[in-house]
Amino acid sequence: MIVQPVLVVAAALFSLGIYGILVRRNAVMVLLSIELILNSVNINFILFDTMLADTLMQGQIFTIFIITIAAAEVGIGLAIVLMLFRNRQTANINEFDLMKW
Amino acid sequence: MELLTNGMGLSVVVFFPLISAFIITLIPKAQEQLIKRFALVSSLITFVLSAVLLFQFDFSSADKLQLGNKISWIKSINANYEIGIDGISLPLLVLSTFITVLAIIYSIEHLPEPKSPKGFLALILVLETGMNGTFVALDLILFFVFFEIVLLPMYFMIGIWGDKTVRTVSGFKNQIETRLYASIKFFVFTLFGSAFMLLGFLGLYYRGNKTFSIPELIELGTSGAFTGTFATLVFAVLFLGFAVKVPMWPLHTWLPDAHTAAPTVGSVLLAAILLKLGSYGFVRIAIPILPDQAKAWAPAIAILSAIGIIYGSLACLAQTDLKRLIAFSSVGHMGFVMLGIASLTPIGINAAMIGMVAHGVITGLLFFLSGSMAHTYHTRDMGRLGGNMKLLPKTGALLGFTAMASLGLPGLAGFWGEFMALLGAYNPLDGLNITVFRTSMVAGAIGTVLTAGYLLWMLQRVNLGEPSDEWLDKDLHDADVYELSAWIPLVVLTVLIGVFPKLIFGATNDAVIAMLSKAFGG
Amino acid sequence: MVNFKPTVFAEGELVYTDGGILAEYAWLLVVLPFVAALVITFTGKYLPLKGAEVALTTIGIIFLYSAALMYLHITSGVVNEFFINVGSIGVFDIEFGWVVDGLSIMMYFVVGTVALLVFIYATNYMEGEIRYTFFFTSLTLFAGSMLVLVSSPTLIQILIGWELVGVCSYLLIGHYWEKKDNSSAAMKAFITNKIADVGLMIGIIILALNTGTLRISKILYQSTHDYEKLSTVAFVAAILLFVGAMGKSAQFPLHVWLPDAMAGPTPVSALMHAATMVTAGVYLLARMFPFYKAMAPDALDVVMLFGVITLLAAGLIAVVQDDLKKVLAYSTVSQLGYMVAAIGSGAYTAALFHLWTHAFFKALLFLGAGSVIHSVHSNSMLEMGGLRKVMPKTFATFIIGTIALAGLPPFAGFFSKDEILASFNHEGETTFFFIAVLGAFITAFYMTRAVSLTFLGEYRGHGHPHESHNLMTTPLLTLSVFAIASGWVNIPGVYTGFTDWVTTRKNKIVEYHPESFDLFALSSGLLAGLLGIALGYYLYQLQGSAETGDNKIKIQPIWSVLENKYYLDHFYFKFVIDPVKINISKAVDKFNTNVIDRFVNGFGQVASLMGSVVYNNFDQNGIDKLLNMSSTGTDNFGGKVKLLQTGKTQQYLMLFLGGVVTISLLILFIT
Amino acid sequence: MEIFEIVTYFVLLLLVSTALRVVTTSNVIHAAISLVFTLALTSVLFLLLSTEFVALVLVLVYIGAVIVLFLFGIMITRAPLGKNAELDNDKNKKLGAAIAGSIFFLFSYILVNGFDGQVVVTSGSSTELLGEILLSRFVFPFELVSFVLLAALIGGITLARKDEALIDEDQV
Repeated sequence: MIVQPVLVVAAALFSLGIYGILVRRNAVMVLLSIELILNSVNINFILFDTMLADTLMQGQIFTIFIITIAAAEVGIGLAIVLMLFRNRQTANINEFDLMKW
Repeated sequence: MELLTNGMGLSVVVFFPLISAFIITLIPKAQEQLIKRFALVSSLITFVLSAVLLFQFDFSSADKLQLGNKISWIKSINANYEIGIDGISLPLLVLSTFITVLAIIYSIEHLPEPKSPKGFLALILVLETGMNGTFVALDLILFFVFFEIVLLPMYFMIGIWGDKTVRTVSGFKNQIETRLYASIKFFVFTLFGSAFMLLGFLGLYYRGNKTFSIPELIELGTSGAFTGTFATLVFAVLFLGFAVKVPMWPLHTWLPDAHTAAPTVGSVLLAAILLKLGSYGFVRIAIPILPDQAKAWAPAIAILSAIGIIYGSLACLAQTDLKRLIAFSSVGHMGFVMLGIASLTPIGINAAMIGMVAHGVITGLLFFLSGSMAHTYHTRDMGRLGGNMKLLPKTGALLGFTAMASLGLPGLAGFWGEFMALLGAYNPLDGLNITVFRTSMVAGAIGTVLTAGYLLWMLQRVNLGEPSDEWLDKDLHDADVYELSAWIPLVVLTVLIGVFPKLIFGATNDAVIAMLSKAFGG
Repeated sequence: MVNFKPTVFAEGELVYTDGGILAEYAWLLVVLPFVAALVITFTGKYLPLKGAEVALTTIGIIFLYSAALMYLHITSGVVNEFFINVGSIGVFDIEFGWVVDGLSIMMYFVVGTVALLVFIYATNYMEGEIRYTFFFTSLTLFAGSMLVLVSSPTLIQILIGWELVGVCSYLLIGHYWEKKDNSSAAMKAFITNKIADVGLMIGIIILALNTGTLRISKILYQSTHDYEKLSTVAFVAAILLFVGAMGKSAQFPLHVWLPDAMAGPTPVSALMHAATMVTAGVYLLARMFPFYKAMAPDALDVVMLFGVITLLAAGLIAVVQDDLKKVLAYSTVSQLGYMVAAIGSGAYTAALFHLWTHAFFKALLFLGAGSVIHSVHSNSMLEMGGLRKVMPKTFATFIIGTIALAGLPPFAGFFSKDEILASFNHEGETTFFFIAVLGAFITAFYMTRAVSLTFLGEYRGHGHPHESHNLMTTPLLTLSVFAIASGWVNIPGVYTGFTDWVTTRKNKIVEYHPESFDLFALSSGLLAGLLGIALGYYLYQLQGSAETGDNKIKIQPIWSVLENKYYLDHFYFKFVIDPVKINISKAVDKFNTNVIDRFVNGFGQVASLMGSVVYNNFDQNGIDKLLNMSSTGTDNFGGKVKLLQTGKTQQYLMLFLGGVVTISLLILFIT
Repeated sequence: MEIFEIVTYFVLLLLVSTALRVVTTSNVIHAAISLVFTLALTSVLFLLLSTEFVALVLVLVYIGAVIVLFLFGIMITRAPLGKNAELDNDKNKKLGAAIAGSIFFLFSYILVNGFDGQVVVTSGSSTELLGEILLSRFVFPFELVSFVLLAALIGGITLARKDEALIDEDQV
């Protein structure tokens, strides 16, 4: 199996994630896009792991860790969004501009 | 006990106050009682430790440096952490830790405005580190560091807790707050001197095999390594550095201002210990390292001392400010110390040593008393005071006692310094100009009369007579238990040293003789 | 069992004993008063007699101890000295200690006796006075300091006792310090003594450094064995020591403090003038007598000269005084002149003998005067008169004292004065002999005058005088016994025990002892005394009354000169004290602030001026402008850039990623 | 072209299109559902690469847990269900697209150039080995991660928990 198409797809997933982060207004949607980015990274890890036939299987192990961390991240992220929503009655990240000059 | 003798004990005596000061800064400001208790306990521990060292000290070989250690410190310039004490530094070290305890006891209830025990007590402890360090340092750089550490706390003490009255200063158009003028003058004056001193140290370093170690430099100096113009210049700058601190006439003018402006405890420490750093420097560094130069300069030092004695006493007669009077009296008393040093004889330098301790105890007490009185009366103007014996009998009685001690009453500590200094000056080291020294001795003897004159006049104006009407309806508080517990030990010490001078001579005599025989041979 | 029996020693021609345990514990004499003073200070106020009992007990013990020593000495001659090393300085040993020999035992006894009686007297005299307890503290210290002085085996301890006595006198003279006059008198006493002490101090320094020791006995040994190093400085040292003695023993012209010292309570005056303080100078000269005799005979002439001047000058002033105590004070100065002159003439025993008798009768006179003053409440004799009727005991004892002072036999003063005159005669000092005789005449005259003005005639005062309490009259009576009998211990040809007492010393005393009465001296002295009394009685009783007597002898301008005490005080104040206190000290202070300080401040000013030049021209307009410009630029730029700070995370991210992408693309395709 | 490869390309194509839908759809629920598909397809891809354990984990963790979380999040934040024109920030769209496109271009360019002609040879199941390695060599990070999860758990609860008082107010 040729690796290039898979890599391109992973890059596409990454770019789409970036696009989502930049464009989406809803904070939940932004988190969703971050999952896309993580996923693209996972694909790359698995691909390279298989390709290099690493005896330590570090690619797979990293992927497992990433998935775990991603789960944690989502938990916390959503909780934060929830708090924000509760305080501001909106999940629109454009309205969270407390750091304005 | 091993720990005490290998330098650890000395190091703890030096640095324990610093650590305590640091810990004090960590205690919240609101917990004043804790801060005070902590400061007191840590100063007491330091004192007890120094007393333990006193017992560890081998008096039978007081001429040797003991309880010390040498650890490499700054390798690149061969500066070592070299410490140790001998009979010359031991009394001063113990005096320093002792006076600090008393200063802190006094501060517990009598903090100057603005009251801030945290800063004040921490500064006292930092000051103690500087003072103790100077007395144990045997490395020029270490000595210099400690010598300079002392400046900072004192600067802040005067500048923050000092006298806030506004006064005119000759030569300046604008009126200045006394404390600001005094603190800056003190700082700049001493820094001016010590900057030159550092130059001298560096000169010795480069000429003397690149070492800063005082014992090694003494070996070099006595074997004739420093000669000619170089040595003259080095002695001159060392003289400048130490003479400012002593202070010798005419470099004394920072002293009255600093003393007058400083808070009570500040002036006590200033008089009791800080002035001794200068004269100690002469005995520890300038004379043993550069004996020939010391001999060449001795007549000049003697003359300046004699001038200082007479001049200080006369200036005292003109003062109307109580604290300023006592400050000027320091000029006179330190003149005796320097006269003793200038004679370069065992008698003279022993006299200087006991004179230093005695001056520390007595003038310290005088400043305690005058500060407390200034606090009670809110004035230091002797024209307004009077009848103190009636208003504050305890303080007055102590003031009378201390004034007597200060004027050199035999049987009290002050006598030995004065009398022995004159004794030393009569027969200075062989080869010194006898006429100069005998003239200085007569001047010093006349100075004792003037000293008696101004102190008794001060007593008459402050202590005796009927109190003026302005005090009658005022509620004046006599010395409380904190003040008394800070003062009584000094009174006891004054009597003890006066009756039994061996307390000091026992330590200093051998060391002084050894130092001089090394420097001048035989 | 304690062994009191002393061991007998023989050293050269002298045979003496070491005094045994009594001598060994003689330090108690010195230490006890100081302990007592401490006890009184801290517990006195709570005791029933306000501390007086402690003082009395102490001084009682001292009296008994000294009496015991005296007895031992009379029976078996004690000479011993003890040393305690209190520190070594260079090669010098600083030693304290106590000496037990004839001279010191005599002094112990005098101090002990007079002090005991004065203390008893003072308990009543000072009753109800301010600072009663403190008075007894100082009085005890005073006695103690004198004992320190007379017990001293080393010069340094002499100096210590010397100045301690001075301080105690300061405390006692200034007892009523609420009045400025009194504190000034105290100061005057202290400072005058301090001036003299400079002499003593330098003298001691010279002696110590040239002999290498501070022990008196060693110095005296060296001086009698022609120690060469000493001979060159002996004269100077001797004169300097004498200057010290002049201060304490109130010799002309340093006597000015003594009459002013009358500002203190009368018991103080009695103690000071009889046993302590003023005798110190004589004691010092006596102690150092072998040195003077052997090494500095020239100095002895100077001593004699000053002594004679003093005895005459002070006696003359005494004539014109109206203050009873001042008459006695000048009389003391005059009598001290006798003692000093006697030492100067080489009559060691005579001087000490006069010291001995004088101590008793002068204490008697002072205490009598105190009794009078206590009842009349005035010092001025012009407000007294006729007191013989109301105060018979005081009168009787005062008369005894007067006769003793005037030198009529068989009273004490007769024998001692006669011995002094005899030694003048023996030494061939004819002029001085006659001056001394004249002095005796004057003494008798002014004492008669004083008695007349005080006790005879009619009462001129306002109060109601009364006889004093028994506590005051008992010491008077006791002292009158001494005033009569103390002279009998040294009657030439009959019993000369006193000579043996005081010459029993470690160092041999070489002097002239009259073996029998010198009839010429005796008759001229007696005649002078009688004439003086007769003239006084004639002027103040027969010719006129006590009131008018003075007018007969008011011969101007001598009277004014005497009344102004030879203008000596004026001279001191105008030319010494005021210039130093006011002009010179002010000048020094001005110099300090206007020259030195200005110089220092000038440094500061120059520095600040240079600073301002550098600051204004270089710093502010140069570097700072640049800096300021950069800061304004930054400010403007930031004002614009801050607009980017929208707080919107997406925008930030966008910018960030845009940057990253741009840079990456650039790296990728341009490099 | 073998069937295996055809399947792979097909999966990849689907993967991109579902991902595209995740970020472009204007319906929140659709986006979430699309993500489910994206992940599922990723899992398939992993299976194709014979890393079945990771594939399984992905399904279990992501689809089973994370997506559910997301759906909860969407509902609690009251995102408007159904089509919502305001879901996207139109101002950012062009720039975002440009940046995303550039990144895609950048990555693809580098990766395609860097891995030209490389192939993957799958070598069958490796789960047993993976388990051994994970619990021996990587046991410490493994434990560490469990702590991270615990922390996240506690953090999430703390953050999301309502104050008692607030609950009462809401109910009123």
